[in-house]
Amino acid sequence: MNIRVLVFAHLKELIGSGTLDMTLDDGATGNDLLHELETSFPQIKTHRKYLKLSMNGEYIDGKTSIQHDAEVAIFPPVSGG
Amino acid sequence: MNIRVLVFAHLKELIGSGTLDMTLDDGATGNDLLHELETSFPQIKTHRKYLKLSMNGEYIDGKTSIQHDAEVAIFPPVSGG
Amino acid sequence: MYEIVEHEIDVEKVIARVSVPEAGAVTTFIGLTRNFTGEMKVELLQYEAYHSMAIKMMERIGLEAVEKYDIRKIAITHRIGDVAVEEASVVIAVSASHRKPAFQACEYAIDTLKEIVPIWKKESMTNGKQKWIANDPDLKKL
Amino acid sequence: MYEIVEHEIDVEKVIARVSVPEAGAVTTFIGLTRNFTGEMKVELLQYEAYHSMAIKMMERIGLEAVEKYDIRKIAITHRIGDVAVEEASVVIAVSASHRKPAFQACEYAIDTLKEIVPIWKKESMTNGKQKWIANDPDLKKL
Repeated sequence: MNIRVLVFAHLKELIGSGTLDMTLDDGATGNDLLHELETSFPQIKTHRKYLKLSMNGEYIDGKTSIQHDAEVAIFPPVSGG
Repeated sequence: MNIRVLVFAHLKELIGSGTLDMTLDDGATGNDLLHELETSFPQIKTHRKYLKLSMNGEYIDGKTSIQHDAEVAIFPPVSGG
Repeated sequence: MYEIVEHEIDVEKVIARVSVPEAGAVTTFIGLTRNFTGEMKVELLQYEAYHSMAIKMMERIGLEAVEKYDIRKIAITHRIGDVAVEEASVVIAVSASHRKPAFQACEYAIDTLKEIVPIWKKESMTNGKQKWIANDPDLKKL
Repeated sequence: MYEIVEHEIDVEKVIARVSVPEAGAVTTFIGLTRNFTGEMKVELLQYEAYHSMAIKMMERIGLEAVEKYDIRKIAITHRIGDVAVEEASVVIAVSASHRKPAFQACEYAIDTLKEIVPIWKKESMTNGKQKWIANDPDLKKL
């Protein structure tokens, strides 16, 4: 499946773009997505374990399956306030 | 000694004035002052045990001696805020 | 930093008094006249102060707050006279590098103000009744 | 009640949003840009938000605060873009009948905002250096 992923903050700077079009196997999980991201952008390797995932505006963990029509985002730990 | 005493809030209404000129023995204490007040204004009897005393803007207890040139005040428990 | 006023309190002005470049957090407490006290509908509160001692006690609260908590500045403004429903009777602002002491000092200030600052309020109900209030719940009979 | 803005936050407006006749207490928290972080002099903070999710998470914080504490209303405004020293990045206001839950809910709201609301800040120092910040102290290395 093809999905568009939003990225933010430090991660956006490392990758050089706020959106990514990615191709994943059907039924791929959050961890699969992170693995794919790391393969394409090895510069994020040291940050991977801190990265947060969301789907349709809710946090998800690495085991959650990605829905092909969902809004998916990856970002560093938040620092608002 | 002659002193002028400030009274506030409910007590002022009970007494009908915001200032009282009182005559006390030299060395009289806060308790003596309250006793004198109660003698002149029996209507404050039920409130006496709640009344607060201050001298020169500081709280004092009933055992403190009243200074003849001090600013003395008597008032009910506070309810600001 | 400590004042008693007879007009509406400008919250932004009280906040401005504690603003410093070192402050990462400002907390404020605003006390307002509520429309009900138990079953009785409140029209307004009337506040009276022993002005000079009230200012002295507010200064003491500020000094103690700065001693007890890691804060930068504190400001307290209390209004006297008639205060209608939804209007502020007291505004406290505290600035600090970090938020935790700012919250603690602000709560300390209003708790202590209600204990020691010589200001009194009388409730006027919409049915014409009036009643002096005691902050200490044990003294409600007064 | 929940908004992300790109201009200076009007504190009075945020407070006005929580004003109700039943409220005897309003607490506010204001987060500001500090002039120093450790030894480094800060020029400004730059905030970025994942807008739709940030609003959703602020709404959740508000619902949870109302469930947990006896409060009337809560409003949260976060600013994004450049926020200079002494300017506010976030303002939270809480109204309640009584002051204790108003303080608790306000502190709960800012604590939780710093954990879950997808907003990030980058510090720009006066020496030209820039650094992304993590609220979690364990992640300062990020």
